[in-house]
Amino acid sequence: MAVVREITFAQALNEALDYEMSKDPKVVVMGEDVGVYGGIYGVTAGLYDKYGPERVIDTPIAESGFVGTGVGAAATGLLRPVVELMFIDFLGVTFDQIYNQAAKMRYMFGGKAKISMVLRTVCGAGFSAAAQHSQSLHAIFAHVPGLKVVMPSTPYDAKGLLISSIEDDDPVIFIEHKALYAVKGEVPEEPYSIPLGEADVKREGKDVTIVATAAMVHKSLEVAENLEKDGISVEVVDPRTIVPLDVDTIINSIKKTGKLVVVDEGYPRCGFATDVAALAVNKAFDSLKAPVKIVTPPATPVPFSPVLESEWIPSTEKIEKAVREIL
Amino acid sequence: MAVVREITFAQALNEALDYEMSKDPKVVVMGEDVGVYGGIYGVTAGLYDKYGPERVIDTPIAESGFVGTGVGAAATGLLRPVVELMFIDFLGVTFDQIYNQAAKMRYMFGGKAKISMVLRTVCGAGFSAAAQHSQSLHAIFAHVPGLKVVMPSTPYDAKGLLISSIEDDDPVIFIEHKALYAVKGEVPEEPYSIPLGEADVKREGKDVTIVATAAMVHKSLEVAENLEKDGISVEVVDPRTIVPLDVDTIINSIKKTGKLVVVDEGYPRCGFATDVAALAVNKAFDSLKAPVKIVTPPATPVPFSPVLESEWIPSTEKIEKAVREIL
Amino acid sequence: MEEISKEMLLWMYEMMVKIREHEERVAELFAQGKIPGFVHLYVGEEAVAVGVMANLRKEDYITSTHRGHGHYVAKGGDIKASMAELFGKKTGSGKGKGGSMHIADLDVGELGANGIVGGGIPHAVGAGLGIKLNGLDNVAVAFFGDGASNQQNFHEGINLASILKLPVVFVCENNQYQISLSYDKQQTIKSVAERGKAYGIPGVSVDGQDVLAVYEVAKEAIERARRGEGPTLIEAKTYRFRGHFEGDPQVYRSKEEVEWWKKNKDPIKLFEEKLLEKGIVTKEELDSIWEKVKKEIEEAIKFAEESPWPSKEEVLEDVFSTPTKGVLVWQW
Amino acid sequence: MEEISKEMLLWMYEMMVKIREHEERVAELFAQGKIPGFVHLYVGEEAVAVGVMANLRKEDYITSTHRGHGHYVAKGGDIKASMAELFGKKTGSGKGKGGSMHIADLDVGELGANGIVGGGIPHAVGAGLGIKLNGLDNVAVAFFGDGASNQQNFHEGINLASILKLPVVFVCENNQYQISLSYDKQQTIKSVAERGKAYGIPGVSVDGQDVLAVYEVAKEAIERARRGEGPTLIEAKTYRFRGHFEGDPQVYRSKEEVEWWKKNKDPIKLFEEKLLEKGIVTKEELDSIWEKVKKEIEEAIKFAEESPWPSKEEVLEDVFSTPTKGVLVWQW
Ligand SMILES: Cc1ncc(C[n+]2csc(CCOP(=O)(O)OP(=O)(O)O)c2C)c(N)n1
Ligand SMILES: Cc1ncc(C[n+]2csc(CCOP(=O)(O)OP(=O)(O)O)c2C)c(N)n1
Ligand SMILES: [Mg+2]
Ligand SMILES: [Mg+2]
Repeated sequence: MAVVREITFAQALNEALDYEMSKDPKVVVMGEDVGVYGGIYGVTAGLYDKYGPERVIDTPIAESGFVGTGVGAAATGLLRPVVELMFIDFLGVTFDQIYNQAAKMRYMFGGKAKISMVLRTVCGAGFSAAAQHSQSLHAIFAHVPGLKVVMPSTPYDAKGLLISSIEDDDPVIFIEHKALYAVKGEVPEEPYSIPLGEADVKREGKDVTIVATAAMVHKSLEVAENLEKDGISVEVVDPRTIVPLDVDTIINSIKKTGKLVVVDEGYPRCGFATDVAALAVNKAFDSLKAPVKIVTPPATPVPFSPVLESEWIPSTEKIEKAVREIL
Repeated sequence: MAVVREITFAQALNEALDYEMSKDPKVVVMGEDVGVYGGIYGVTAGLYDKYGPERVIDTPIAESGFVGTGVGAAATGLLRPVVELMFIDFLGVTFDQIYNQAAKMRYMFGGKAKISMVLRTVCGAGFSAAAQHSQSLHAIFAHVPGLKVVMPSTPYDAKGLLISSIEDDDPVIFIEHKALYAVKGEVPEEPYSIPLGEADVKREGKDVTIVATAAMVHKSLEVAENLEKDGISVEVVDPRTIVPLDVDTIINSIKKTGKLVVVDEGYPRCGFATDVAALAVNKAFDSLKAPVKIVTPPATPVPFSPVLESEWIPSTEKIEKAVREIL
Repeated sequence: MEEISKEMLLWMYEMMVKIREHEERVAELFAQGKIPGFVHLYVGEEAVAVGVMANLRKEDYITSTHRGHGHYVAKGGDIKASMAELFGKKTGSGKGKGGSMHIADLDVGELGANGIVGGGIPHAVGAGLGIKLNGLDNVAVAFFGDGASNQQNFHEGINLASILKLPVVFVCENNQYQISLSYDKQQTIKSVAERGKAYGIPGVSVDGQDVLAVYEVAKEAIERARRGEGPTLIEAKTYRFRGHFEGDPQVYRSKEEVEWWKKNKDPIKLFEEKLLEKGIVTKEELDSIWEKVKKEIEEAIKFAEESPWPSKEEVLEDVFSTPTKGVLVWQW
Repeated sequence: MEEISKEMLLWMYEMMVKIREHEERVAELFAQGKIPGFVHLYVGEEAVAVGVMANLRKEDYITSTHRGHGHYVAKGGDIKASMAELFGKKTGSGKGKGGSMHIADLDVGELGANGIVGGGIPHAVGAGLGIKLNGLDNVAVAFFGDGASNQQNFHEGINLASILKLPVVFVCENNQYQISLSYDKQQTIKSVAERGKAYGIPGVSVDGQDVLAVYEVAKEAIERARRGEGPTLIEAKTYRFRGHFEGDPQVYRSKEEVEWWKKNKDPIKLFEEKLLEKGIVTKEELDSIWEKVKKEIEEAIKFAEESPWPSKEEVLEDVFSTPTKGVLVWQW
């Protein structure tokens, strides 16, 4: 019986990329420092040596240009680009190519275009990288119809979801939280895929549902474990993909527990947390036994100083407090 | 006794611009076709002749460049730019200058910068302008902390809110729905200001609260009038500013009626409608007597064909249906 | 001109006429309220699309603009499908979802008009990358306006094509206006072609009203690209005979200026004169081309008029291509 | 050199030393874990900031980059405030909210470092517009890297400054790398200065390791701007002696290359040699400058170390400047 290896989140992603590149010559990787450097977080390490500069393309700082290049290449069907946006915070210099071009082409052309492109990018606070390198902007992508938005929380999910994303014929925004890169977990060596649109109940429980994303899944699990000692049973649902969203799994959990806390590192206004709360009050109103609690950062930019940043990021204390308030 | 004039929404905006330019030489207008052409919707008409090419600047197609120019000019305190982005749909080519620069500078610099800049822009469907010229993207601006977001529905509000916005020391995104430009209403000749962050109850009622924005305010009022014939009393709340949001007025209305329908032309996921729904289930849970209903377009790009577009835009029928479902 | 086959010369003439006739009829249909939305017509600029496209194969790619009908027609796009699209009909190239600003015909390498100025430029670069990595000898041509040459995608796109040495030709249609802003207020240089120097690629300016001149310049650039020698920037000086969009009051230019161009620089008239002068064709041959083209356009209009509207349910279709578990369309 | 006053020469020397000393100490403090986040150091590039800033007044504006400490110091920014900011302390220039990538000192016209490559370029254009419309004779200088010159704001910003004839000088610090991508893989031209041609403005390339050469070139450009003759693009060829950020493994360049630059092209050493050779200063004078600067830096560090942390509540402050009715900060 094979023992399943433990590898990091970053290694799991690297395996998915390597597998797809080895399988399909149309898959190319582009972005800043993805080649010789191997990606500033090491996710593309080794690919340049293995697949060469034609398929692992180091680009100048021209995000609109190279994301648009990916879109055009995908539209022709000649390539399946995996484009890296070094930080999600940089979406502002290339956003048009994402939400007006990649996201809308298929619809505008009456279903005749396939934009098989993945935009890999990095989100998250916790490293004193300050206001322009620490954001979690998944809600902006999710707002715009036409994009699939993936946000894994474990190495296992990361590998399976990245394989699915690259094989998907629609534009996928694949968001990696920087605090997760070093997290280790069991990951099979062979390739496998996890369908987009399937949430994962990371922990079953019956008193309250926590819906949490990316790094917040781990904090929520920690809180759930703590609360178990007090006899409180918390269910933790990880949507894994923001679009499509597995509404059934979320609603079923709320119907079971009657209580909902949403934990998300995105900004609070018009964010993913409000999205789930609205879903609950629209689709599970009769089951709800308490106000929906939302745990997000405050509506401020991300501060630099560690003292301020740790106050800004949703903490296990704040999550626990929110759960207790509606028990 | 003076009879109050009726003028259009576009004229009301023009008066506000003219007043501010005449009062404060630091106020300048920049954008594409704002000069000789008077703005493609005529909002800046006459300003070029009155204030000249130095203060009414026709720019090349370089939105990131000229929005950034506005940000820099505001940061020095030497000017108070009113920058026009011809369609809100174009935010993608200049978004970085808005959400990473204008919105965050004050915070990042520890409160030492004042970015007194208004970005005027045009939203809304209904003219077969298709997927890249018909969007309502206010939620994206509202998501990002540091921006004030204004969305008037009447000529009166338009003038008072634009004056407040130009006099405000923070970056303001001022969003004008194209279906409203020709709408007429009573507007005093003298200047006046409406504080940012004050909702307006456009119609009082007791059975159900509709929170609606921009053009949807008018449709909601139409529905309210219709329903009155059946003895149903609808309260219509127009937030007027998305950020800051007048939570008190909204929550008080929900507490009174116990029922909420949110009507918004923005996309459904992570939008302003979910934002208000989440607010309700968090802050007025005990008063809620029914599921919160949301009336928005579907999660698709805006279609071109009039047949499809009129299905896409929230209709009075759909609003009425939503209200009746929770009565 | 001597080296160009009569067949090709007639093809160029026919295409220019087809674009002209297409646009004049669209203007009428728009005025009659049959075509909704924004339309930006290509009248006066026909020689640019045609002179370039005369050098392209079906397998080559182009990216177009808001002023895209001419590119579509000249690249061989199905004009029934595009006409139906302009009307918003179900049989349209985009099933009525796109309209004038989003017409595309992927089957002939037309990667789409674009409502975002400059938005299509990097798509041509992407097509060029695909061509190169697949070892093909096709090319991609990006069309865009003078206004677009001040936009980010011009800069970022051309630089990328230059460093990656991609088979892409950048064709700037300098019609001297960005809506109301004249070219001399957009740039302090005399020709967009000068910007080639910024990217280490050839920059050539050509009279965009002379289809043969455009043809020659494009031929060289396209052959260069096919040989793997990298991109070229072409500026074609041209002029739009109509408003920026239909309904434009055109306060920013004089009637005289417009009339001068129509009288002295009509690309079809100029080409016609040349063809007749050199005795390559007869007036009758040209007339029969006009007749043929008119018939074609009328058939397309008839097709569009008679086509059904899309059904309301279709609004929800064509967002994603792959079936996925979970909610794709939010339904409250 | 002869026309430059001794006072100015010593100012230049002192500023270069101050930047060097600042950066070396920051590197140590970062390694010790006292400075969190990302830091991008300016060691090796000192002559660029100093040669330019020697021509500026307090009322002139600059915009800076992620590699911004040198600009801040040379523009006369308060280094106690910036050092405290690097530590994340309450007394920092940004009250601990910004950190290295967002240091600013508006009191001396330093409009801010920037975490977005190219992000600050249009801000300098805006400052130039403000200067011009207010009838002042100040200037604005945008600093940015070679990598930034491929980014949208370079293109859009410079073109705007050119057509509006604004008093802005664009200074490209071509340190030959964009993180790992060498300059020859970013562009097919030999110098960023060639891009001036695309905007009809002068483009000048200068040895960025020679502070006097930078001074002369900047002087001309800045005087030109003050006279209302419009913008100039300067490329200063330079080199960063340390990694892109602290902690960079630098796999993309050889140790030998770095050593060659340190040995042969250290801007401080080169200037020192010149000053001594011409007999303008004595070794003792220079030594005393080092002493003075070291003391200053140590004082700033002491100030930073002893300063209090911000309080947690401060996270909610400084988002907006004007009091407003309604909810500014969402509280669930
Ligand atoms: C990014 C962007 N900015 C502004 C517009 C509005 N707009 C549409 S066409 C146009 C002028 C385009 O000028 P040019 O590129 O010269 O093309 P032309 O219309 O002359 O063919 C403008 C400003 C747009 N569609 N996209
Ligand atoms: C728009 C954007 N893209 C990418 C980055 C990530 N990044 C930070 S610095 C840098 C390299 C900048 O190179 P250059 O402009 O030459 O400046 P240098 O670091 O060499 O001083 C990159 C790619 C960023 N901060 N902003
Ligand atoms: Mg033009
Ligand atoms: Mg560099």
